Amino acid sequence: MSLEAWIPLLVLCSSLLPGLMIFGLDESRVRLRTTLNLGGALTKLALVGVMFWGVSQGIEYEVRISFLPGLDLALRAGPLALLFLVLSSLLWLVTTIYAIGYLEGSPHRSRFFGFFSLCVTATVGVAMAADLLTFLLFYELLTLATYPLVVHRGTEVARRAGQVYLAYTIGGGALMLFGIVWLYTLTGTLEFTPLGFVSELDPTTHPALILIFIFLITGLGVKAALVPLHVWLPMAMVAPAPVSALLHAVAVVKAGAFGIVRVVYEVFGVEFSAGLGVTLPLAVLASITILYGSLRALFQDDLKRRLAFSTVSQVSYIVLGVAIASPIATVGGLVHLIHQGLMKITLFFCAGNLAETLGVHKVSEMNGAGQRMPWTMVAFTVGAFGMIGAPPVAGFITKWYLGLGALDAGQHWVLLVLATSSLLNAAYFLPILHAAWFREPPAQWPAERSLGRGETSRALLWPPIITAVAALLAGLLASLPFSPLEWARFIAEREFRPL
Amino acid sequence: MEPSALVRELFAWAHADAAGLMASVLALPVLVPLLGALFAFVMRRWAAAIGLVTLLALLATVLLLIPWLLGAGAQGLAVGGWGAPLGVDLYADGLSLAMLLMTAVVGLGISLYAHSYFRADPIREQAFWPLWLLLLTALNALFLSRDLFNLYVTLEILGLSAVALTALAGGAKALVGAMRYLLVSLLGSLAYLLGIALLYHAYATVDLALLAARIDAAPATWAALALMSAGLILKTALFPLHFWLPPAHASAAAPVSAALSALVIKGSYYLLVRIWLELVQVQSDGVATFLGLLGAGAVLWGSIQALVQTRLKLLIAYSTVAQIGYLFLAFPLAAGTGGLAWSGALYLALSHALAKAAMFLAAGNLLRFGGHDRIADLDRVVQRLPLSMAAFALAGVSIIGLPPSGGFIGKWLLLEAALSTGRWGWGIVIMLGGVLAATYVFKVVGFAFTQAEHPHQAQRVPATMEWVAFALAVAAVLLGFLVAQPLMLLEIGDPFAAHVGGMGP
Amino acid sequence: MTPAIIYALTGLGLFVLGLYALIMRAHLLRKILGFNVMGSGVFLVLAGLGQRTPMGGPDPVPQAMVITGIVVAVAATALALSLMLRVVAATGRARLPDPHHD
Amino acid sequence: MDKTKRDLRTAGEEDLDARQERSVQGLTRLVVASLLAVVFVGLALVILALPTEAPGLADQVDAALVDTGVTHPVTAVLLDFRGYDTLLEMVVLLLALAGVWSLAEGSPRTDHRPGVMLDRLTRLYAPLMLMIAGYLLWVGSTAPGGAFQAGAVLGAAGVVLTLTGWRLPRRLAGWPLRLLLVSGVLVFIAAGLVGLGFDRVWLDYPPPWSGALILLIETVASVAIGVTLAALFLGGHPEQTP
Repeated sequence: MSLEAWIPLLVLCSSLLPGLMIFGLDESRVRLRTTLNLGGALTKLALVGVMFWGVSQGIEYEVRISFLPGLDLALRAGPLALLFLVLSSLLWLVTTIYAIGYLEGSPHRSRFFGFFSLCVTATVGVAMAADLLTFLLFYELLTLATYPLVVHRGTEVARRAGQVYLAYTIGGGALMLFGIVWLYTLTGTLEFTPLGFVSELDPTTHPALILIFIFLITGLGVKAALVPLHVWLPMAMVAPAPVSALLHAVAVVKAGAFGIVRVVYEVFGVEFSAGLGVTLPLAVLASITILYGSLRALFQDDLKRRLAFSTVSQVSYIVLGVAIASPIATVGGLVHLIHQGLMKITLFFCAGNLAETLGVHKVSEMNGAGQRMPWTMVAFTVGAFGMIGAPPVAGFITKWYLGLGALDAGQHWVLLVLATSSLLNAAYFLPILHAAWFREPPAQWPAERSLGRGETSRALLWPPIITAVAALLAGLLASLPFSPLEWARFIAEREFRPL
Repeated sequence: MEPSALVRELFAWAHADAAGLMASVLALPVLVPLLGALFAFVMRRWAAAIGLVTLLALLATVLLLIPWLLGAGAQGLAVGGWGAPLGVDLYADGLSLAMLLMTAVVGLGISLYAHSYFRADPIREQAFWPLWLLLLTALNALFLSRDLFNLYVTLEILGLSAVALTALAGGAKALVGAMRYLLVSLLGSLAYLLGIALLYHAYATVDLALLAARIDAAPATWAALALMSAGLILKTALFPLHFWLPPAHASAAAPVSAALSALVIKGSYYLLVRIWLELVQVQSDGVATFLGLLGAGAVLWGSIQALVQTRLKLLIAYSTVAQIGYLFLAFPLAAGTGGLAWSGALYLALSHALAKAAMFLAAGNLLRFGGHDRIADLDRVVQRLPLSMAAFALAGVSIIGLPPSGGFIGKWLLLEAALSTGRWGWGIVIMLGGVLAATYVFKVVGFAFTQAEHPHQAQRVPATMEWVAFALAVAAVLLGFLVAQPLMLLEIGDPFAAHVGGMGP
Repeated sequence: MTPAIIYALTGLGLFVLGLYALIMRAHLLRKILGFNVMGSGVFLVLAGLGQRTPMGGPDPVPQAMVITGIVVAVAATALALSLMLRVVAATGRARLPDPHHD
Repeated sequence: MDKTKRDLRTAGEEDLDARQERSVQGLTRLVVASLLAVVFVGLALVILALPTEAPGLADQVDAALVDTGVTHPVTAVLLDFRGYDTLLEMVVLLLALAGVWSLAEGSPRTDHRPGVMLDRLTRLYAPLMLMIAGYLLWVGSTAPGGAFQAGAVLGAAGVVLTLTGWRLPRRLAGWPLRLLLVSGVLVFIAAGLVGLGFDRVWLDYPPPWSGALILLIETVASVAIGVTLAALFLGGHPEQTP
C-alpha cells in the first residue's frame, strides 16, 4: 500500500487505538489517559493537516478493503471529506481539553473517554467514507459509540433519553439500510461520485429513486434533527456538557447533515435531484425545521434546551443550502457545516462553564453572569451574534450566501424564511445577553464553586475562547485562501456540471 | 483363515496406500468427540480435562478438513465400504463444513466456560462432560450424514443429550422445561421417522442423493416431506411451535443455554435446509411462502415477546425464537436469487451461533454476579462487570444486524435477495426485526447503567467466564469483516446450486 | 387389502392415537405412554410395508431400522421416566404447568 | 350469614369456571381429534396409493450377503451394511444411561426383601436367561436373533437380579462398570479401524475377518447392552447406591 493509502487508516487509528487502550486503563491513571487523549487528538490533527495540504495539491487519499462480493469498504479523503475532517479533528482536540477539565474527579472517566474516542473515530470514518456502505458502517458505529455517553450519568432520566435516542437513530439507520440495499440492486455500485451515479438509470426507476431518496434522507434526517425527527436531541441534554458539544457540533448532527450533502451531491447529483423534484420538498422541510426550532427555543428557560432547539434550527441551514440546488447556496450550506460547529460548540462550552462554576442552568438565573465570568460571556456573545447572523461573525457569511443562492435559483420565499429566522434568533439570544451584561448579579449563585484562580479553571476557559476566536476569524478572513468559505467554493465547483 | 493368507494380508496392510485412511478422515469429526465422551464417562475425575483436549482435537480436525475440501471439493465417505442404498454415506461440502466449524469454535468457547462454571460442583461437572461431548458428536454426525435414517438416530442423540443437559441445572423450572423439551423432541423425531418410512417404501432408499434422483411428485413424497418438515420445524422451534423453547433455554445452566440456542436448533434447521435443497427445488410456491410467513411471524412475535420480558435469560431465549424466524425467510427468498438468500440465512445462522452463545454466557456471568437476572435490577453492571456487559452489547450488535457484524452481512444478503426481486414485504420484516432487536438489546444495556433500588451482594465471576463470552462476541462482530472467506467456504461443492434431480418444475 | 397394508394402517392408527394422548393427556406417564404407542405405530408402518416384496419374504432393511428404532425408543423412555420422577419430586405433580404461568 | 353467602357464591363461580374450562377442553378435544382423524385419513390414502409390490432392498441385501460373513440378512444390515447406524444406536443407549445418572441422585428404588418364591425362582431363572442370551447371540448370524435380542434378555436377567436385592459389588461399581458399559461402542469403533490397514474405509471389515469381527462386536455389545438396560432400570448411579 502506498503512503496515500496509509494516511486515512492512520487518521482512524489515531483515535481508535487510544480509545481501546483507555478502556483497559484503571480509573486512577489520569496522566496516562490524558496523554493518550491529547496525543491521539494532536496526531489526528497533524495527519489531517497533511491530507489537507495534499488534497489542495490534487492528491486523493484512498484505501479499500474488499468486503461483500462486489462491494468494498473504502475510505477516501477528497475535498468534501476534508471539510468535515478538519472541523471534527480540530474541535475534537478542543473538546478533549474541555472534557478533561470538566470531568476532573468524576467517576467512570476511562469509559467516558474510551467511547469519546470511538465517537470521533466514527465521525472521521463518516467523513472519509467513499461509498454509502462504508458511510452506513461508521454512521451506525457513531450511534453505538454515543449511546454510552448519553446515558453516562446512569440516572433514570439519562436511561430514558438514551432509549429515545436509540429508537430514533436505529430506526433511521434501518430505513437507510433499506434504501441503500435497494439502490444497490438498481445500480450495482454505491461509490460516491461528484454529480452522482444514478442519473443514467432508466426513467422507469425514477419512482423507486424518489422512494430511495426519501428513505435515505429520513435516515439521515434523524441525526440531522429535521422536524419531526428531532425529538431525541433536546432529551439528550441530560448528558455532560462535553457530550452536548460532541452531539451538536463535532459529530452526530453533523454526520447527519454531512450525509445529506453526500446523498444529494454525490449519490443523486444535485441537478438530477432537482429534476426528480425532491429538492423543493427538502427545502420546505428544512425551512419548517428552521422556524420550528427557533420558535421552540424562544420558550425554553433551560439554557441547554434553548441551545438544543437552536441547533435543530441551525443545522437545517446546511440542508437548506443543499436543497436550494444552486451553486451559490451550496457554498452557503457547506460553509455552515464549519460555521455552525464553531459557534455552537462555543455556546455549549459556555453553558457548561456556567453550570459547573456557578450552578446556573436556566436563562432566568443568568442575570449579571457577565460580571462574574466576563471571558466566558464574551465568548458566548460572539457565538450568539454569529447565530443571529450579525457581521462580522461567521454566521453572517452563511446567511448571505444562502440568500444570494435563493435569489439565484429564483426561490424568493427562502429570503422570508431567513429573515424570520434571524429575527427569532435575535429574540431568543439578545435577552440572554442583556440579562448577562446589564442586570445585577444575584447575592448568591445557585451552586458556586471555586475552580482555579480565574473565573473558572483554565481547561474550561480556553476552549470556548479559542472557538469563539475561530468563529470570528472565519467570518473576518472569509476571503483568504483556505478559509472555510474558499474551501466550500472549491467543493461546490466540483458538484455542479460546468455550464 | 489359513496362516499364509493371514501373512499375505498383513503384508498387503503394510504396503497399502492410505486411500481408505484418507477417506475415513471424514468420520473424525464424529469419532473424536465420541471417543472423548466415552473416556470422560469412564474416567470421571478427568472429565473436564478430557473434554477440553477433545474440543481442541476437534477444532484441529475441522481446520484440517478445510484446506482438503477447498482443494479437492466436496468429499464423500461410504461408511463400511458399501455405499448407498445398502450402506450409509457421509458427505461434506461447504455447508457441512461451515456448520462443523461453527460447532467446533462455539463448542470450544462453551467448553472453556463450562470448565470454570462447574468447577465448584464436581457431581454436575462429571455429568456434564459426557453429555456435552455426545451432543457435539450428534451435531457433527448430523452435519455429515447423507442418510435420512442415520440422520434420525443423530437427531435422537442430539435431542436426548440436549434434554439431559437442560435438566442438569436441577430445580423445578429446569426440570419442567426439560420434560416439555423431551416430549416435543420425541414427537418431532417420530413424525420425521414416519416420513422416512413412507419415503423408503416409495423409493427403496433413504439416501438423500439417490432420493433426489428417484423422487417424483407422488402423494407419498408430499406426505413424507410434510411429516419430516413438521417434525423438524417443531425441533427448530419455529413460530408458532416455539412454546417449548423459552422455558427450556432460559432455565438451563449458562453453558447449556448457550449450546442449546447457538447450536442445537441449528441441527434440525440444517437438516430441513438439506432436505429442501436436495429433494425439493424451492420455487416460489405456496409451501416456501408458508415457511417464510411462519418465519416472519417468528421475527415479529419473538421480538415483541423478548421486549416484554423482565428476566434476562427469557429475553435472550425469545430473541432466539425471533432469530430462528430469519433463517426461514430464505425459503421464499431463494426463488430467483438462489445462493444469495441461502448464503444470507446461513451467514445469519453462523453469526447467531457466536452471538447468542456470547449472550447466554454473558447472562450467566450476570446471573452469577448478582444472583438474579431481573433486567430492571441489573444495578450498574456496566462498570462492575464491564467485560461481560461489553460481550452482551457486542453480541447484541450482531443480533440487531448493525454493521460491521456477521448479523449485518446476513441481513444485507437477505435484504438484497428480497429487494432485487421486488419483494418488499420480506424486506420490511427484515428491517422491522432489526429495529425490535435493537429495542430489546438496549433495554438491557440501559438498565446496566442505572442503579437498582435494592443493591445486592455481588459474587465473584471467574475471569475465564468473562473472557470467553467476550471473545465469542468479538468473533461474531469480526465475522462481519471477514466475509469473503466464509462465503468461499460455503461455495465448496456448490450446495445451493439448483440440483439436477428434485421435483422442481 | 394385503396384510402389509393392514399392518401399515394399524400402525397409522396407533400413531394417531398415541399422538392424541401425547397432546391431550395431562399426566406425564400417559404422555410417555402415548409416545410409546406412537413409536410402535411407526415401527409397524416401517416393518409392515416391508412385506410387499415380490417373493413375499420380508425386506431386512426396514426390520433392522425397526430394531434400531426400538432401542432408541427404549432409551428415550428410560430417560423420560427418570425425568418424570424428578419432576414429580420437584413440583409434587406429574403434569406440566402452563408454560406461560411458571 | 354474609359469609356463607359469599362462600356459596365463590363456590358457584368456581363451579362455573370449572365447567367453562371443561367445555373449552371438550371443544379442544373435538378439534384435536378431528384434526388427527384428517391426518389419519390423509396418510391412509397415501399408503393405499403405494404400489402393492415393492422389492425394497431385499434383493440387493441378498446379493451382497456373501461378502458380510454372516448369513442372516437382518444381522448383516444391522452390523455390516448399516453398522454405523447401529454404532450410533448403542451410543443412544449409553447416552440415556448417562442422562439418567445425571438426573438421579442416588438410587430412587427402595429395596424390598423378596419373598421366598421370587428368591428361589431367581436362582433358577438367572442362569437360564444367561444361557438363552448366549443362544440368541450365537444364532443371530444365521437366524433371527443377535446382539440386541441377547442384550435384552441379559438386561432382563439383570432386572430380575436387581429386584431380588442383588447389587454389584462396590469395588466393581465404579470405573470397571463404566468401562463395561462403554465397551460395546469402543470395540465397535476399534473393529471398524481394522479395515483401514487393508486400504478400506472405516467400518469396512476385510472379507476374511468380517464374520469374526462381527461376532466379536456382537458379543461385547450384547453384554454392554444388557448391563446398560439393567442399569437403566436401577436408575441411580450404582456408586451412589446405599
